[in-house]
Amino acid sequence: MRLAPTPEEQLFARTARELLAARCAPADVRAGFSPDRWRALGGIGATGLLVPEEYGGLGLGPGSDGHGPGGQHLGGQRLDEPPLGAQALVALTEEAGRACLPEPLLEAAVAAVLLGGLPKGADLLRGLAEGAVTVAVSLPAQDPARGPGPVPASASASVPASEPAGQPAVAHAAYADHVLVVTEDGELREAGAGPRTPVAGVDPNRGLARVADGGGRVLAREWEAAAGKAARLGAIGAAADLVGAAAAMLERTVEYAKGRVQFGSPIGERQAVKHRLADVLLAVEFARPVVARAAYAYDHGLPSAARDAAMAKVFANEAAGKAARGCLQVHGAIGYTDEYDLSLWLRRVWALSAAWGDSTRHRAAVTADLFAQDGPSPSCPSR
Amino acid sequence: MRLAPTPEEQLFARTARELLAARCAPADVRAGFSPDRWRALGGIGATGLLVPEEYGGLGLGPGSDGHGPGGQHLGGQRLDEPPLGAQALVALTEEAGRACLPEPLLEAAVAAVLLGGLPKGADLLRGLAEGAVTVAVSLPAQDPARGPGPVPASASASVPASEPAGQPAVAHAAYADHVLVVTEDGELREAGAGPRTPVAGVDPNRGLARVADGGGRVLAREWEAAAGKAARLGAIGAAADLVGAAAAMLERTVEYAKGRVQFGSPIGERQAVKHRLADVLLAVEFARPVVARAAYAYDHGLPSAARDAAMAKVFANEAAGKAARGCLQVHGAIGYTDEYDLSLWLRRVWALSAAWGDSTRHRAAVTADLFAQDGPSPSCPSR
Amino acid sequence: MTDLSFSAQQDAFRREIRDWLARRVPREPLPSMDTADGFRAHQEWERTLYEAGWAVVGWPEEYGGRGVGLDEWLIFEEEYWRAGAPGRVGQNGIFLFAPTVFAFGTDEQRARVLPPMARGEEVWAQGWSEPEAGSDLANLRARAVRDEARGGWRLSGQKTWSSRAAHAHRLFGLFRSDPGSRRHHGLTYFMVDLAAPGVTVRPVRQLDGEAGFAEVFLDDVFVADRDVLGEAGEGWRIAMSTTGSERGLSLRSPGRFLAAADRLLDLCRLRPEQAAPHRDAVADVWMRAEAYRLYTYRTVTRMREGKESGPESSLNKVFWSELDLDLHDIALRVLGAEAERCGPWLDGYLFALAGPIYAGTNEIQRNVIAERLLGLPREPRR
Amino acid sequence: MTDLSFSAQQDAFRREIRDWLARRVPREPLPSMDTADGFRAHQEWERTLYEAGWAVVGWPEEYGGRGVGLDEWLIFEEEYWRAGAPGRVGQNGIFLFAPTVFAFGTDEQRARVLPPMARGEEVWAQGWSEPEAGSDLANLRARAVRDEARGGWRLSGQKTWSSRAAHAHRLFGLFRSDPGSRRHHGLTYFMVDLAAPGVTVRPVRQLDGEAGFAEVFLDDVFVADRDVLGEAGEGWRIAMSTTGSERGLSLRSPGRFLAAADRLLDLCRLRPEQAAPHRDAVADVWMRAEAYRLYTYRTVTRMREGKESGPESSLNKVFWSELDLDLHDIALRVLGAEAERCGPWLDGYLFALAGPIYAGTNEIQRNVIAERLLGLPREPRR
Repeated sequence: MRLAPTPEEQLFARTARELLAARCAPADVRAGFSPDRWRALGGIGATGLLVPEEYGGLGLGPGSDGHGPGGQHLGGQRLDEPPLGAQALVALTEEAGRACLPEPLLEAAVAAVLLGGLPKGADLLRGLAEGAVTVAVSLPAQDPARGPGPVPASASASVPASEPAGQPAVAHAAYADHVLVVTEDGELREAGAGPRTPVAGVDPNRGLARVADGGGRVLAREWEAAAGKAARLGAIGAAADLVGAAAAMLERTVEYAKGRVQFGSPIGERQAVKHRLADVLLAVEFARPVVARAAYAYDHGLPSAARDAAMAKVFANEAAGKAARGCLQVHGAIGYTDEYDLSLWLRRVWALSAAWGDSTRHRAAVTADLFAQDGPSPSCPSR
Repeated sequence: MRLAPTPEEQLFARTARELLAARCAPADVRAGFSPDRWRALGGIGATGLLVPEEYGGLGLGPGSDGHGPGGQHLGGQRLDEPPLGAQALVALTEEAGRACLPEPLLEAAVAAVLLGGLPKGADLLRGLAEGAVTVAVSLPAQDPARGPGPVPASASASVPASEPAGQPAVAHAAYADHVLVVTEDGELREAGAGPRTPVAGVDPNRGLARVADGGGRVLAREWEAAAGKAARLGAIGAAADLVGAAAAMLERTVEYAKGRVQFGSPIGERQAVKHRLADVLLAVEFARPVVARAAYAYDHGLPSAARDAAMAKVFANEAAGKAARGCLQVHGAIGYTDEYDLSLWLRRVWALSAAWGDSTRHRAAVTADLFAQDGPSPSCPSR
Repeated sequence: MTDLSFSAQQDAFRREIRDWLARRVPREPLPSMDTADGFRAHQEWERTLYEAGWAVVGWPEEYGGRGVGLDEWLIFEEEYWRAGAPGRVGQNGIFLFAPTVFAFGTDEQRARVLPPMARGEEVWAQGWSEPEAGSDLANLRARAVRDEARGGWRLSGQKTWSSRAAHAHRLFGLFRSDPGSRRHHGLTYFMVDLAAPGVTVRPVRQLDGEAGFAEVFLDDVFVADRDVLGEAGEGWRIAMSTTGSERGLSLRSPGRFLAAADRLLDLCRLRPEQAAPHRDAVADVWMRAEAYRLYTYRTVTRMREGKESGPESSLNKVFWSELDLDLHDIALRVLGAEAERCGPWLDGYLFALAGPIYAGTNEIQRNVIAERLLGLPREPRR
Repeated sequence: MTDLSFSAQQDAFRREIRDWLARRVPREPLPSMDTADGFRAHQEWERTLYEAGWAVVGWPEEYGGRGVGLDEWLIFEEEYWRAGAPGRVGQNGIFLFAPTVFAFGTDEQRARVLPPMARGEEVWAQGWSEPEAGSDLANLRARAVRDEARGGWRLSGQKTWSSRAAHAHRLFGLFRSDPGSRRHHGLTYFMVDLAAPGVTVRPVRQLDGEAGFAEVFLDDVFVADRDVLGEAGEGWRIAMSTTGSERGLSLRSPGRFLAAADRLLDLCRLRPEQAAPHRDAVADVWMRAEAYRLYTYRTVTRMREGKESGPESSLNKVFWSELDLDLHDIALRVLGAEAERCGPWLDGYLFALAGPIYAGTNEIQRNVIAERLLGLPREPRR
């Protein structure tokens, strides 16, 4: 039994962190999507983690042992024990959250799962691995912990009455080069050239847009199983992103609380501030192993993998929500201004905790599993 | 519009408070039921608030204007505007909670509602009004906000499997002179001479006991409506008791926090303690008008009366629960000892928040009303 | 006796405002009051209110009000927010500043300041906070230097988080008029024309995307003696009466939260399946809105019967600000995946986030509750 | 690589303890360990554990253990609590004191103290708190005066909240051996025989009705030099290693909470209608128990790889104590009206209420987290 990042995984994360430290400062985040940064991320292998090696990716997806001879490892470095796909992904998306990265790194990984070994997807996969193209992904509303199934009535109800049915807003679709859609009847399509209508959202870097129905080409049919896996990977990757964002907000807020003097001493001396930030740290530190376990369970196909993914998103949502509320409150009015950098993470957290399944949906999945007729899925390890 | 105690109501409460200050100190509370104190409460009219005047009570129940010529008012004082029944009751039970009174004052009022004008109940009512006898009350499990109805399956499930069915523990039945039972099919009975088996509970002064089935005499049939009203009055009276208990714990804890020195200064200087106790005060102060409104709605038969009663119990449970948790934590280990007086109120609160409908049941009643097909009951005043 | 009914006159008052609102509330929401266009549209709405006698119902008739009591004010507010009427662009002036003018202003000042405020012509911004004086309001540094020759004062310094200042006409606030003074001594309460020479207003965008507040830089701005409120050096005492209003009853009437709670029920009825897991939580916030109403009734009763509202207003402020946040938080939970999209509930949530911060953070308020209501000892100060 | 599986040997170890427990755990719960009868019954159970080699699995074999690692200890604890085995009357000694004896004791002390502890023959009580030294542990006043003639010390003073002391045999704790010293200087770590002349033990009943702790009065109690642990005057440093254990990993293994969470699920299955409104809340606490397990796996991994467990143990303590309380709170909500009746869930709730208080209140722990993990400045002290 071992639950901690290996030196290899730490190197992996550090490589990404150094790149983002150089190229993704708050001013860069405000500028939004950057093709240069995306290509740089491609250069270190981050955009092609799960892309098969024959298409230029790292080939860390399941079914690959990560040791293929042609394997180009992160940052060009050869790792003895590269983490498997989801575990590599969470190391990266935690850094993306920490840096508030605008680009759709998570979507690239999800797209690689969706496209799998489909020959029709080869060009897109090659482009992703290079960081030459971006992709947005629209999955049918589903319970990510249960795998795909019929769309619940609540999903269609989530489209405001004034909007065209069947056109939910898709993240990053406002600018992505490609949009992959899994339809409600299980077709994997690449959206056609129809209009994409931007939709205002709390985080401008999410690039929400509605994608016109119809047109485009069908890449595969009966693709429900892959869509379910993709949704789970999305939830896990988003969870790690949220944990990274929460940690970044906490760090900034601690610095602020040390320096901000009111009533003759730093506000960070006072218990109300201390205990609130201690609670944020608690939430972050206890979410992290939960996310790590979900990634491990995904990579190894454990029986509890679906529930573990749901649990990871619940814990990450909770930690990030607590961080957002607590860090804003400790900052006071300055945190409430758009020009202060904290707002970048606040927006990210508010958006991402609603996306890839909100807490309500994921908690319901855990509840359903725990109260199932035949008992909960066995945890790993045996209990 | 006016929502505040009148000078008369304040006098009413003060009379009770003075009696209890003299006769219900913590050492007296530990000694449990006292026939002398009960008779003294009878002497000021507290045990016969809702007992009709012809039986020696104050006759503050609905249908009486409280001004009957023979009316003996609280503490022998003539009040120009005596509060109506439930409003008088909450003024008293708040004091009972504050003093941690062992005797079944609330049950006396509930019994008066149950017995109404029944000739068969005359002797019992006379005895209650004098403070000569005590009564315990067992009502069928029901949703107090909805009035009586079929016993939900959950109520029978609340009897542990190892115990005789239909014999829930009845508060104060271990020592009460009389036990009134409304059966599941709506009969009002006085329990017979069968054995009463004491049941251990968190608060020894609750005198829990199981009451043997059968025997006794039938006082009335088809008594569901009265039982429903009685349950609502019980919930409202218990709510006020809990608010009083919460206020008493808060006062004691403030004194403790002022005097307890750790790290060179009183713990009450620190924000963790301050903010926690501030939250208790918030809960208490916002619960009080909610309880007052429920009593008013009961007395005036407002359409929202059932929901208002449920809401009062939810708020009082919440306030008392917060007070118990917060005051214990501020005290630390000494609060955790049985010999320290705080424990008296802790036990009362834990017991009483589960009795007369716990928060789950009352919240469900409010929820059911708010989400009813035909919309929520109108609040008072018109909104 | 407790009496939760209203009189026949009050019921008639309720019907009158309800009918008027039903006819006059704009069908489409006005643009944000923190944009130039929206500001003008909101000023026009204030004028409409004024002409019908609804702008300042509690003020004396001579200043444009109806001279009604607190009960009627509560009724007005319940109906106003229930009808979904526009936010009040004049709110800072009407609710925070006007009570001070009534209490401390001269007749001349009242006549000059209040009517254009009531008509929506002059919108006032507050000038309390400074970069080093947020929660610690007594740490003010912006200064006022006596100009005997011109019969007034010259103000310099920086004010921050001044709501509405981006488009407002005038500012009220405190300046340090005694250069040797510390903390809450030596402060004077001024009214400043934001168009005066030496004033620079820098709008600051908020989380909701609009310039809801601004920084105001003052560089040797002349203010005549007639724009001093009360005595020089008495500013703190005077201002405290205003922040009392801000934290207390007036700024946040129960009507706002009752209306939001009812809209939340509507949302749940519209989306029953999404709402199902949240019904108990919805009932909880709905009950809290009701509790706030009842608590306010108690406060109003006490005020009518001559009790001062003192530190109790801190209880109020903590309660409504956390209720408002939770109300909107639950609405966003009901919305689920849609919660990240701009819309009224998201806007309301972002707005509500400011509640626990402004007008004295909730941390400060809990200190006040603990020290002044419970009697716990003051925090050690360095 | 992360690897959440266990080795074949570890699986075999799990099967062995699971089978043993299935056969040996008493069918009826033992009487409370804080009664005289229950204390004896629990001592006998410790002896049974010892004889099968399960009393102190992590200790070296020469002291009665199996010398296994942390993974096996976690497995043992998971199985132990899942089987509903009795509470450990020797817990204070085994988990809080023994690590200190291993680290600071002499060979003679280890040989003398540890085996009877492992066999359940000698039960140890802790002697930390005093009336004026609760959260502020360094404010100790109980004193040790040198008795050169007899080669030892004479102890006087009062210890409070000493768990198990009502029936225990010996006490470990700190005394002020340098009369001029202050705070955490000049303290010495002693082992005291509770049957020695001059010792008075006054049992104190707890909320759960039993004398779970006691006050210990010492009046000129002689303790020989061989019962000093480590160097005189070094007591604070030595004790901190023990409180580290208390707050950290060892006292509260995930097994306890995993077992309680599973019992909560069982309760819900037994009473589905009562549980229905609480299913999401049940899932939340169940997930928190799982998270505590995973977090502990991370801690164990780090310790195995040579990282010290320092202030991180405060995160642990806050998390498990609040989890334990919430687990039992929700069970009582499921029980509804029945919650006021004595039973295992009420007992568990009352027990859990002590969690946020002892071993350093959660307020102190959050200060530690904020100051030592986040680096926020220390509180001002008078």
